[in-house]
Amino acid sequence: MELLIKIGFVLLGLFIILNWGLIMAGIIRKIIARVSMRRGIKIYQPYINLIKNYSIRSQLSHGVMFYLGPVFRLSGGVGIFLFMPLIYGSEIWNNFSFTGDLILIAYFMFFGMLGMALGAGEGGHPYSAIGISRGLAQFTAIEVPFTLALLSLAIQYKTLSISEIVAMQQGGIMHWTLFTNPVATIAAMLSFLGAMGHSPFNVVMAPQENPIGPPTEYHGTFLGVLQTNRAILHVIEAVLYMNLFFGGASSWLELLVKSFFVYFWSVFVGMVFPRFRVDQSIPWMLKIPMVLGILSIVLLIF
Amino acid sequence: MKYFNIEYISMATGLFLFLVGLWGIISQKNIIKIIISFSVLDTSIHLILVSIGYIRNKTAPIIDGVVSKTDAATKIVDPLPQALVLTAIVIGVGVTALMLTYALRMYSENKTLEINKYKSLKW
Amino acid sequence: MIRNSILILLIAGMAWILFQEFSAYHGADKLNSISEYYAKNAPTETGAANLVTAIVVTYRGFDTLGEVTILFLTAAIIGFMISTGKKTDRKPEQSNSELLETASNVLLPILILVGVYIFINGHLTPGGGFLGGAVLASAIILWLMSATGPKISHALLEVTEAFSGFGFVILGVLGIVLAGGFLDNKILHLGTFGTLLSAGAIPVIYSLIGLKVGAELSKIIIVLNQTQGEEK
Amino acid sequence: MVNPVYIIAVLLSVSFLLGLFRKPGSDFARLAALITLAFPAIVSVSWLLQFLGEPTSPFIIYTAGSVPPFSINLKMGIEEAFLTSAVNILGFFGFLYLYRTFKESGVSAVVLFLVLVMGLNVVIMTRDIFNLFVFLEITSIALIGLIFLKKDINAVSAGFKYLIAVSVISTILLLGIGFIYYFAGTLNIDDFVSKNSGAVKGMSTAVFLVIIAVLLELKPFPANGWGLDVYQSAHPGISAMISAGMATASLFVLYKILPFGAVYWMQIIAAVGVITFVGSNMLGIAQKNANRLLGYSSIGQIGLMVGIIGFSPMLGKHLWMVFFGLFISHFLAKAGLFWLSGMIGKENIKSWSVLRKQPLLLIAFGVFAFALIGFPPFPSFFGKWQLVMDLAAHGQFGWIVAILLGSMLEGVYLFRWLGYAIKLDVEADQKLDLGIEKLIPVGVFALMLFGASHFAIENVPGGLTLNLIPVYFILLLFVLDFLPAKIKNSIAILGMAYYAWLLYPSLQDDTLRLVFAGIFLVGGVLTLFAGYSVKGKRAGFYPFAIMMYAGLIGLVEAKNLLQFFFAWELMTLGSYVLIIRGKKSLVHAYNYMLFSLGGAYLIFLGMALSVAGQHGLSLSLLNTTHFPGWAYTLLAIGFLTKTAALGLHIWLPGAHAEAESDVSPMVSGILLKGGAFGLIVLFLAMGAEKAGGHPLLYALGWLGAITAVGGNLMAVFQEDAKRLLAYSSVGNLGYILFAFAFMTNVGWLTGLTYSINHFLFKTLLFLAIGGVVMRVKTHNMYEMGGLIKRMPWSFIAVLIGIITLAGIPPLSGYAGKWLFYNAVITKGWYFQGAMVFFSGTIAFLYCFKLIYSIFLGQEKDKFRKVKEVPVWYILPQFILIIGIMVFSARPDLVLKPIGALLSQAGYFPTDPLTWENVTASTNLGYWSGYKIMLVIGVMFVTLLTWLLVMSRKAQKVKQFNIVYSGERPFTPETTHFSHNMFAPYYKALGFLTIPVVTSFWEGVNSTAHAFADSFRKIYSGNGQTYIAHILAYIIIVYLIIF
Repeated sequence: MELLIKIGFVLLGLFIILNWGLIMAGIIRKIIARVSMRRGIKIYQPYINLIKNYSIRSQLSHGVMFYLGPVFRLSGGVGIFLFMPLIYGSEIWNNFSFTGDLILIAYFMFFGMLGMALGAGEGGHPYSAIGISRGLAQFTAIEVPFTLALLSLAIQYKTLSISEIVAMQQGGIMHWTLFTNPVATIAAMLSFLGAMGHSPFNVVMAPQENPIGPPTEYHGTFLGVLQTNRAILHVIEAVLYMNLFFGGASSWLELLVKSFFVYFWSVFVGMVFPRFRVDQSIPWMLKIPMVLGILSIVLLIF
Repeated sequence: MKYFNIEYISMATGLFLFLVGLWGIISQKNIIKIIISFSVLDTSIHLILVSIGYIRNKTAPIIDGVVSKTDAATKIVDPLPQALVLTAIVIGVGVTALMLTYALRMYSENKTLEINKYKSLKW
Repeated sequence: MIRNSILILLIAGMAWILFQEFSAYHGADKLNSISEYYAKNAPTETGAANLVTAIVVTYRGFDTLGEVTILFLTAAIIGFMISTGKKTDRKPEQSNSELLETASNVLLPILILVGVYIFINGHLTPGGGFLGGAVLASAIILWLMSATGPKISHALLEVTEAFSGFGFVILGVLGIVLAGGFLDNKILHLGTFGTLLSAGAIPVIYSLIGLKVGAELSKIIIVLNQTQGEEK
Repeated sequence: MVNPVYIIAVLLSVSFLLGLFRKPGSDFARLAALITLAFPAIVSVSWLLQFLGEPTSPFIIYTAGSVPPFSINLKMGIEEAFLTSAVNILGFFGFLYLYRTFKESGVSAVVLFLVLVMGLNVVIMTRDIFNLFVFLEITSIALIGLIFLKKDINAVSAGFKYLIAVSVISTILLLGIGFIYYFAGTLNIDDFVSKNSGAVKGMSTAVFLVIIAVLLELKPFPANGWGLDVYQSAHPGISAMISAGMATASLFVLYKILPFGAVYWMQIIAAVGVITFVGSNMLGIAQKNANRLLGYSSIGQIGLMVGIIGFSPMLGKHLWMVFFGLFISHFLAKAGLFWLSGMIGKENIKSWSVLRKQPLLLIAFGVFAFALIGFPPFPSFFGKWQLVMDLAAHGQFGWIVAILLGSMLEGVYLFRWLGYAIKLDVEADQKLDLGIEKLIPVGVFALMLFGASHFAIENVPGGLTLNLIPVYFILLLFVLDFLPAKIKNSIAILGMAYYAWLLYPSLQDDTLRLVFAGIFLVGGVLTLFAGYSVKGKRAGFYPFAIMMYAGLIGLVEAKNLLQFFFAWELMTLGSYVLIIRGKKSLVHAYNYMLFSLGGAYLIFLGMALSVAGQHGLSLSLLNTTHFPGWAYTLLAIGFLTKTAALGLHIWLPGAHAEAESDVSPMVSGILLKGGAFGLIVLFLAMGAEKAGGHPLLYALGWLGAITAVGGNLMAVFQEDAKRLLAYSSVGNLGYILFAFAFMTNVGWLTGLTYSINHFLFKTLLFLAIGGVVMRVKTHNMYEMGGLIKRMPWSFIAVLIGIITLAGIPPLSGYAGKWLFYNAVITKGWYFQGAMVFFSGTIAFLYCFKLIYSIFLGQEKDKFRKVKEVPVWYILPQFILIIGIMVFSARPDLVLKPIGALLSQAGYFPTDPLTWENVTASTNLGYWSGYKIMLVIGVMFVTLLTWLLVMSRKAQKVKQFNIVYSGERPFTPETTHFSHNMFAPYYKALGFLTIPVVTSFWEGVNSTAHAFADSFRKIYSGNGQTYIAHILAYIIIVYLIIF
């Protein structure tokens, strides 16, 4: 019985996150447009897209894996959501985080990527493969500073459980990792830029492939699924960083606000900086952010 | 001056001949000369063995008018080395003959007796 | 030049080693224990007046067997190697001088006689099988050089060679069967000391050795002789 | 008992009488000689049997009815009985081998041969030093005569050189004998020893002359050019007599006269021997002429035995066991090899490939080669083992190193040679000379090696503790090799299953070993299943497959060092032959063997170090060793050659990639764990917790991390599917090494989880990819593509495999990752940890490349017809998948008991990992494989159904129905983005994959060869130079001694 209740709350949480993701996407697009002197889309445009895609009739499939790709992708997003504690101190809003800790989430991110990669792969479009190869290549580098930051946290808090990490940041803004362990935070936030796939790390979805890459192979319902996932994923990744570095959230409002600003950080940088090529972005990631990550650990050991 | 006793002289000669033989073997290029040097070497050994067996002013180890069964022990030189020399000589003869035969074969094959012309096998 | 100096160095080194021996060598003034034993007991044990013979044929008879074998081997190898050349029944290039012809006719029997005498008396007088054999062989040489008289029959040589050697071994084995061990000469009665028919099997063995040596040497000579004229 | 003197009498009288049958090619003479030669063999063997029966005092043969020292006497003790038996048997078969040759050569050669055998007998038996001289002369002369069996000028000139050299040597010997008589007044060896007056100056020089002469007869390096020339040019049948027979006699002579010298002579003789062993083998590696190479090898081996005689004070009562082991192997193997070369009749070792026309001969060659190197179960293995152990007990580590170096060099050329024989294609014009009279000796000697092995096992200390059941099973499979593959496969599977069933009770409560036993046996059975898809006989596959598995399981069972090393070598041998079966495997198998050999010798040395100064052989000696630093380092490096740590890894990719489809999983998924297990044994011996801060462990940790990154990075840039997997194995073994180096409870759990996972997914992947490769006949991934439609099952297998490999939840790979983090953080190796994590993300790249390039993307026209891989490949794959699933859902089943064992058995007392039912938790974090799986499963299904609902009628489209900016691609090749997929990544990080290691090892190799090639120029071929060598050698040794 209480399992059903639990599931009910989880679905509710998912629904909130999804909507917030869509709205936030709208807002961000609006901001971007305004910054570049355009009028931009309506805030609710993402909803329209979503509905339109789900209701498109014609759907083409290149095969089983192609069909399963989006499922994997969405499972990735939803999965991370499921393993993520949302609201500090509330039993009901920490989803299934009891099944695993930070490491689980860190590695479950691969799940969706893999599925997407395979699906797009069976699509048979060379540019899909190109995009994927770039994405993966870049990802390996992006993960390094993030991991170092995680280790640094683990040393700092002697735990890998997100809820406990959040718990330890309670009691005033000065307890946030942002201030207790700034170096690690910076390293992590730099890798966050990569994780969100905005400029300068968006060569994966770069325009010259974009119109003919996966999003066009996948259309209709498939695209809808992918958009759903993107909405969820962006928010939940922001939530992850919020939990780790910005004291988590003790209420939905706090969560929404914090996640917005965390997410906005990537957009902000993206607006300012031009795009990296893969062979530029990897060395960059392995320079400043990695050094910072190492530094954060060194500082903690000695 | 003991070194002028016969056994020293023969021993010294033997050893000297030994060196002569060796020198010949490693320095002479002609196979026949090498073989000759070898028989010099061989002979030197015989000489050495004999002088090893020699005992000052004693006679040949044969029981006859001079030496009687009873006082043989005091009158004769050591018979054993002589027996050895006998064997050694025969062996030397055999080996020398063998060398000559080989030389013969080698000559009939390559028409030369220069040892350093036979270097087809090496390394 | 360098080569020679190296060789000189080597010889010098050997000289140094040999000098150690020479410096340690100081003649001898009495028999050592073993030879003394021979001097005392050999005559009675073997019945041979010639101690060297006693040693060569009995005490160290095994060595003698070995050296006979070596001669035999040499002969065999030479035959083996030369026989691959063409078999020329030798024709004298030029007819020999009158002198040689007659001299050999006279000398041949005497030489043979001397040879046989030497090895039959090996146990009494200096000499023995090997000297006797050598003399026999020299007779053969003479025979070859002066192409008079009947040709040497290879068959005879080979039979002599084979059976003299065989006999030697058999006598040795008889030693085990009848007497104290391999090559023991007491298989025959020692007889009275100093007479011809004494010293047990020694005269017999020495005669066999003599024949064997003679046969082997002459064989070597004959074979080598065949190659004459090939090289020209 | 027949009086041994009859041997001489009979041989002599017959050879005298044979002089009567001069007519060339008279069959009677040959037949008579053959029968005659049987007689001495029978006599000496009967003596040997009697002595073995009940040890009686030796039988003395007096001559001339008088007693020594006055007359010559012979002795027939157990040593003489053994050696004369060897010589006479060799005589008989050697004659048989030459039977047809003697027909042309005529009776003289026959006589020479008889006399030769006779002489050897006397040389062995006589106790009189002058008599010794006489009969040494006889044997030499007889040999020189026999050299002329081959009438070409080379043989003749070689014979002449030999003759001169031997004559000079024997003159020196005679000189020595003369002075010995002068100073000691006797010629009888025993008499001399009893009243040894070595004090006198001249005396010692005289003794020196005798001993050096005998040593020179044994052709010490480098004064042995004359011997080499004869080995090369003589008729192989005669070379066999020289190498086996003559050496036997001379060695025993050395042994007899040894008591003459003072004790410190032993050192010199040992030095002479070992230097010869190393030097001769060193020069051998540059040699291409078969007979001359055999010459080098013979001289080396004889040198080793001289060394053993020199070591006799240290060997004590083991002397004869050690000598027997090495001697009999050399004796049988070298004779056999010379005979083989006679049947091949070509000079270059490359032309030995002709042996493939006659598989039995090839096997014989293999047997001889392995026996020479000293692989189990051959006697030389035990000989070397005991030798090294005893040397170690006396702290003679320098000698041990030298001996192992020599053996290594020997391996360099022997395995190159064996490889040529197995792999090179047969030259057209070539044929084998297969007379029955030639086949019999080779066969008999090969078989006798096995008999000798049995004898050696019984006599080596600890030999009886060896578990020989698997060995017999292997032999059985050799016998059954004529059966069709399917039957043999079933036999093998049943055998292994039965053995597992036998073994289980003994390991039940030792979970650590049980895991590895499971990997080896279960894995073995699974991989063997694939063998059912092979048609035909598959000759020679099963014995070696089983040999490998027997070795692996032997490692697990091993209770003492001998068992462990025995198993280790067995494993190496089997895997080598398995690997070399691959089409292009010649060079790779060679590299594998060289690295394994080097590793094995390092392990050997390490064991010797750890045993030194202790009693027994038990594994626990590693724990109490007096030289921990060295021993552990050597052992560790040794094991790392098998786990292919970076720097020692270059053999792996080729070996695993080019192996047959079902061999790759064996050698990659399973064999590598042998090395891992070795490390476990080592680390446990190092004393668990207290070794925590060990610098070696720290270094190994870093090495593991670097290996992980390097291996995975190199895998990313491969186009060859199997190479990619091979490099990934390098990386994964890096993880494992890293994890075990933690020396903490969690660390070891991590290591074990990695091991189990790597076994599961790498076997799975190699089976799947191997199957695909077998179907599409290419290794290049970019030539494949779109195969998912043709091989859906393989696709699923690979998908599961890579998910596990990448450590993505919910599959068991994640278990490893999670444990890994706990281990890293508790241990505090953060940076190494970060590196390993980095390598994990890199693994993700090649995982994608693998599955995408092969199964997804554009299907090629030429592969539209290929079928799914055979069911015998699919079946084990899915068993493995089930394994993965179970292990993912219930890791506690395995990890809980192991964790308990590690803590209770006192290895790692603190066990931070706690389980409540399926949830594992440390004070850092927690994870519940079962629940994760549940959540993800439910979610996945829900979303799938949702998508199915949303898009009910998705229509399948054609291959090229893709948006392509208004154009459509024309060929799949141009549309399949796969070749050089990660070019930008290479631009970024490629500099890390420059093959410095490879070039380093190539440098080592070429240097060694260059050195050998230049140094062997001292054998100028000039007879006089050789004499000069001899004199120089005498002088130098003299100066060293005095």
